[in-house]
Amino acid sequence: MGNPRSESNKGDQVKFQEELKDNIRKALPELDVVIGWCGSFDPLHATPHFMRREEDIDKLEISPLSVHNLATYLPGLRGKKVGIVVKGCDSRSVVELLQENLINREDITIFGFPCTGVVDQSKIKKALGGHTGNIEFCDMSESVIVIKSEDKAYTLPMAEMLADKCSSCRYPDAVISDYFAGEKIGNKGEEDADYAAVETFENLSVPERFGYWLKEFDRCIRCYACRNACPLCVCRDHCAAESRDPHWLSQENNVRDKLMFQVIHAYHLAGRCTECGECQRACPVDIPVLMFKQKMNKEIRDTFQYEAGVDPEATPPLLSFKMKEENITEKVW
Amino acid sequence: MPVLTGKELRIVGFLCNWCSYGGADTAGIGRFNQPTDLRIIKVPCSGRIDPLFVVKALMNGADGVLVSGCHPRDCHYAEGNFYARRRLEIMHNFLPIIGYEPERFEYTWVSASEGQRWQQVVTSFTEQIHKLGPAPKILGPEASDTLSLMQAAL
Amino acid sequence: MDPVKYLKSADLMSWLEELARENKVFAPRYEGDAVIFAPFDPKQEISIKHAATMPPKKTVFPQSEKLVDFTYSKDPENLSRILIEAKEILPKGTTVVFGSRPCDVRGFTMFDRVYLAEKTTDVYYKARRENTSFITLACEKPETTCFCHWVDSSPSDASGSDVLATPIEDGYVLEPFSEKGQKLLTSSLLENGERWILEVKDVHENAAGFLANAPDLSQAPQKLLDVFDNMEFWENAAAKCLSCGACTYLCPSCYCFNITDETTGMKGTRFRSWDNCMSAQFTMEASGHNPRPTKAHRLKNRVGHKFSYYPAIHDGVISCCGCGRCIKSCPVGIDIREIVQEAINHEPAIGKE
Amino acid sequence: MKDKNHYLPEMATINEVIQETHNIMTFRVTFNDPQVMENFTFQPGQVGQLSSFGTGEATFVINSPPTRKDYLQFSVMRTGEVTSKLHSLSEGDQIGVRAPLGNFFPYEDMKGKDIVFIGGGIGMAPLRPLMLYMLDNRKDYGKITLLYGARSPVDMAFNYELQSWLEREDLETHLTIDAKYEGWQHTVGLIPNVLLDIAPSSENCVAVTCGPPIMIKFTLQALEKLGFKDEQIVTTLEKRMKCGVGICGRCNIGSSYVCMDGPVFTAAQLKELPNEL
Repeated sequence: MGNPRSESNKGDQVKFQEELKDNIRKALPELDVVIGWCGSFDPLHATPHFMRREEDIDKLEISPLSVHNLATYLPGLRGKKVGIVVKGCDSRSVVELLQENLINREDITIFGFPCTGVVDQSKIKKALGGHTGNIEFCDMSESVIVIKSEDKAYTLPMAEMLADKCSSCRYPDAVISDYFAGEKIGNKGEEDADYAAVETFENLSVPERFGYWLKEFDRCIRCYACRNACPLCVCRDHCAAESRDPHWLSQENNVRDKLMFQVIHAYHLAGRCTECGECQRACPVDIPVLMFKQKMNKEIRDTFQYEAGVDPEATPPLLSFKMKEENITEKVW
Repeated sequence: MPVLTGKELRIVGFLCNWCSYGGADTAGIGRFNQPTDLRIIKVPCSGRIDPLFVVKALMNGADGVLVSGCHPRDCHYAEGNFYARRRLEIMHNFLPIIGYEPERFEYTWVSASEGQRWQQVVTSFTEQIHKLGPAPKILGPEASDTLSLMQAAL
Repeated sequence: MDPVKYLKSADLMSWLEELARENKVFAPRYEGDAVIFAPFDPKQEISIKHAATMPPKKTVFPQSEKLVDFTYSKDPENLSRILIEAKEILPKGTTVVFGSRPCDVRGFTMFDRVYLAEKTTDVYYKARRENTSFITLACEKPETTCFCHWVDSSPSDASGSDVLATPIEDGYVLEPFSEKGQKLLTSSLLENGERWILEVKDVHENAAGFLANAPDLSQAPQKLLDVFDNMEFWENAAAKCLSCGACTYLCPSCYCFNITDETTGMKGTRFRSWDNCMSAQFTMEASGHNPRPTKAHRLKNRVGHKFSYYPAIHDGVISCCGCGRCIKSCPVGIDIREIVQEAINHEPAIGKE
Repeated sequence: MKDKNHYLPEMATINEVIQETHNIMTFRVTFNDPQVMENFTFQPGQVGQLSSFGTGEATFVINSPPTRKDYLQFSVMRTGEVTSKLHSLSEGDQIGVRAPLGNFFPYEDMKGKDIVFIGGGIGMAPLRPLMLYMLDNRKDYGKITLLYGARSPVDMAFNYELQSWLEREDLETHLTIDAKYEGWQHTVGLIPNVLLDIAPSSENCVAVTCGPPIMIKFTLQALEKLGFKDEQIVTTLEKRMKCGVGICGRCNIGSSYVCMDGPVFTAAQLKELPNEL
């Protein structure tokens, strides 16, 4: 595991960020809005940043805090000329949206940059003893995050604070872009995706697995942040979760419907999910909801040798078939 | 008349209208002995089966789910079962992550004339489910309703 | 009021066990990486160092609750006729919540004005509210996202609470604030705490001292109405909103709900469940018309309700307790403080409304 | 004293079902408990929530006049889940009723004045109880005019009483449809235009109107042209509702709740509210 990173230092980060800003400055006059990131309520958080005027560009900040997948906003802005800053993983969502004709290529301007990974806030929280409510200072380099919280200074190894998807990332550079600021790191799509965590979980006994999900989903509040943060949950206001006819789910607060919804989400993403992890990141009660989607992707890979979000022209496997399926062995009775 | 001794389990069968439902009918007319755990729901085509039906059935108390359609190349709608095969195969393999044995769900093809094959499929699937025993059940709105009983059973 | 009591930290779990004998006790504990109010279990550690991820809203206003159970049956006199019996399901039992924070419980005082209104008293809410006691922990240090001092509260506000517990060295000073609270403080584990009163004052003042000056929100109700028709303002404010329900469901003062029927066979239940004004379905009419069709309209209503419409009909009280969970837990970092301040500072363009 | 459970519907029986149009049905219902029926009072313009248990509740105006003591009448247009379910019910079926809810038409303040009713489509239903109440107390009011319009004759509800309304000498009735229709003997034209043709005097007059949003918009403009002031125009609103008692939080317009402060508003009151219909 692990992504051999370019030994660029902070200076390079600043350099490509300036280049990126120049790119946006050039393109903005033709665009309604460019979406990037900027600082948020404390030094440890960033927030999506909608740039409409030139002066908005100054606030743009690219850092390991740029966690949000901004592709989520694209279908809602259809019809507008939109610029979007993408990490490698985010760009794969853009590819999916293009593939599904949910956005028009000519309306979208994509700004790429070499992504060295984003943090997992829960990991930082754990490293800080379960509390990130009083962050006074935060600075990051390639190798460490320095945080001051409640008069205590922490120096955390960046590699350990990165989101899981980043430590096994195979697409650090945008797979599709109109502008690319900085030096590409190099994508490695031909390497196998890492599903070790899924496999470990599958080795548990049936009651252990079933019980695990019941326990985890018990605290679900059905806010559907997982769904709304998902760039590929494109039904938006017409989701099966709230439909009365068909009546997939009840409104009762019960663990069955919460679990069922996650299966619905995973299945509706079969062959579409790019594992950007927004569902899990958005969950306000930290339920590990990404694993269902990883499992689905693993099955799609094993059965159809297909990976979503790489080729805008590809046909997703569940929208096609072969008379003879090489990797499906039917049961003999 | 249950072929299998012991308590009946709940098996839900989704059968396509054109082949498998006919096959089951043929088995019935031929008076082939079959276990009675299966409850059949007729659908227009195996391509009509949303694989989520399978999970919904299991979560609502089924111990096994069987889908049966026309043989490949024999679909009344030409290619419904080809799409179904891909979807159902994926769901079959997905089940373990939730905590269901994949063997609780099978899909197969039975034509309207294959009464004998239908008997074979039902009997063998029913045996398979009985071997697994009852599926994990969700017993109340809160996780603790189920977990406390699961722990007691372990 | 009865004298102030003192509880040694070492006796906390035993005290909660005592309380759990006659009440359902909820206390915050880790579930995964989140801190949730869960039924007290002496075998599991509680987590009270910081405010919980979720407020204890569900203890009085459950995520879903049964309003009415109904059954269908055939009329024995006339078999073609279906009879329906509908029965109200009222909550029973007493609950004690330990480890709530001042903001968490103050949220219920905003519920109270609505749910306990004289002519439209909500019997379900009333039953739970009356039978639930809150032992609230005063905050020692507010977080970055805390702004209780903006909304006429403080880290040691006891409004809505029955007992205020202030952590001091090796223990807690427990002050009763209601009759219910007094009744909770009868255990032999508790000693007289009068001698700690000055320390308590110090803790409270110290916590309040961390909070910077609060902006004046007295203009907020009118200013928010002034920008009501300025959709550009709201579209900018809502641009990054995902329309999820994290902010509303984690909010101690958000009280909107949905009512839905769920049936199996001849039986069914009418449920009340949390609802989310940020969702398009919230106001969607059967005809397809939606008075709040976009997320900008909906965010406007959410902010407007808390800082303008509610104060207008409830003696100027802002329906926000300043806990900051909507900021902290928002997947995209929307900051309600910014929106309110921007509305207050918004200068209407000349010649434009 | 025990508080009333506002969420628990009173059980009632459907006594009569009238198919008004292809998508509107009228239900006449009686509470199962005779005591409840006897003590039930309401004011014209108030609404009720009808329950089909298992499907849900929806809000409808009680459109029988308060002077009718033997039943409550609701007219239901089929649009969504609950209304579709209600349309499947027939005589003898049980439903739940939560009523009366909301405010009512200020009929006391209207005494001694001329009244113009302007109803479009199903919007006639809320006007009906007030008009029938006024006809029952005819001497208290001045000239009463009714302008009732629908898309076509087959979309016109209350067909069975239109003739008697036309024949009454103390009521001036105008019926109109949107487009020409074979056999139609009354006016053809959109309600706002017909209203301008009828041109009722705004002098000491109150206009009461209800109908689809687009009709209301132009009707208000027409009334303004005719010299009606906002205080002289009364309308009744519709919103998605759940609780009906001002708690659940979805029918608000700013700080007013349509279920409690409405559904009846004067145009003057509406102008005071934020623009969110």
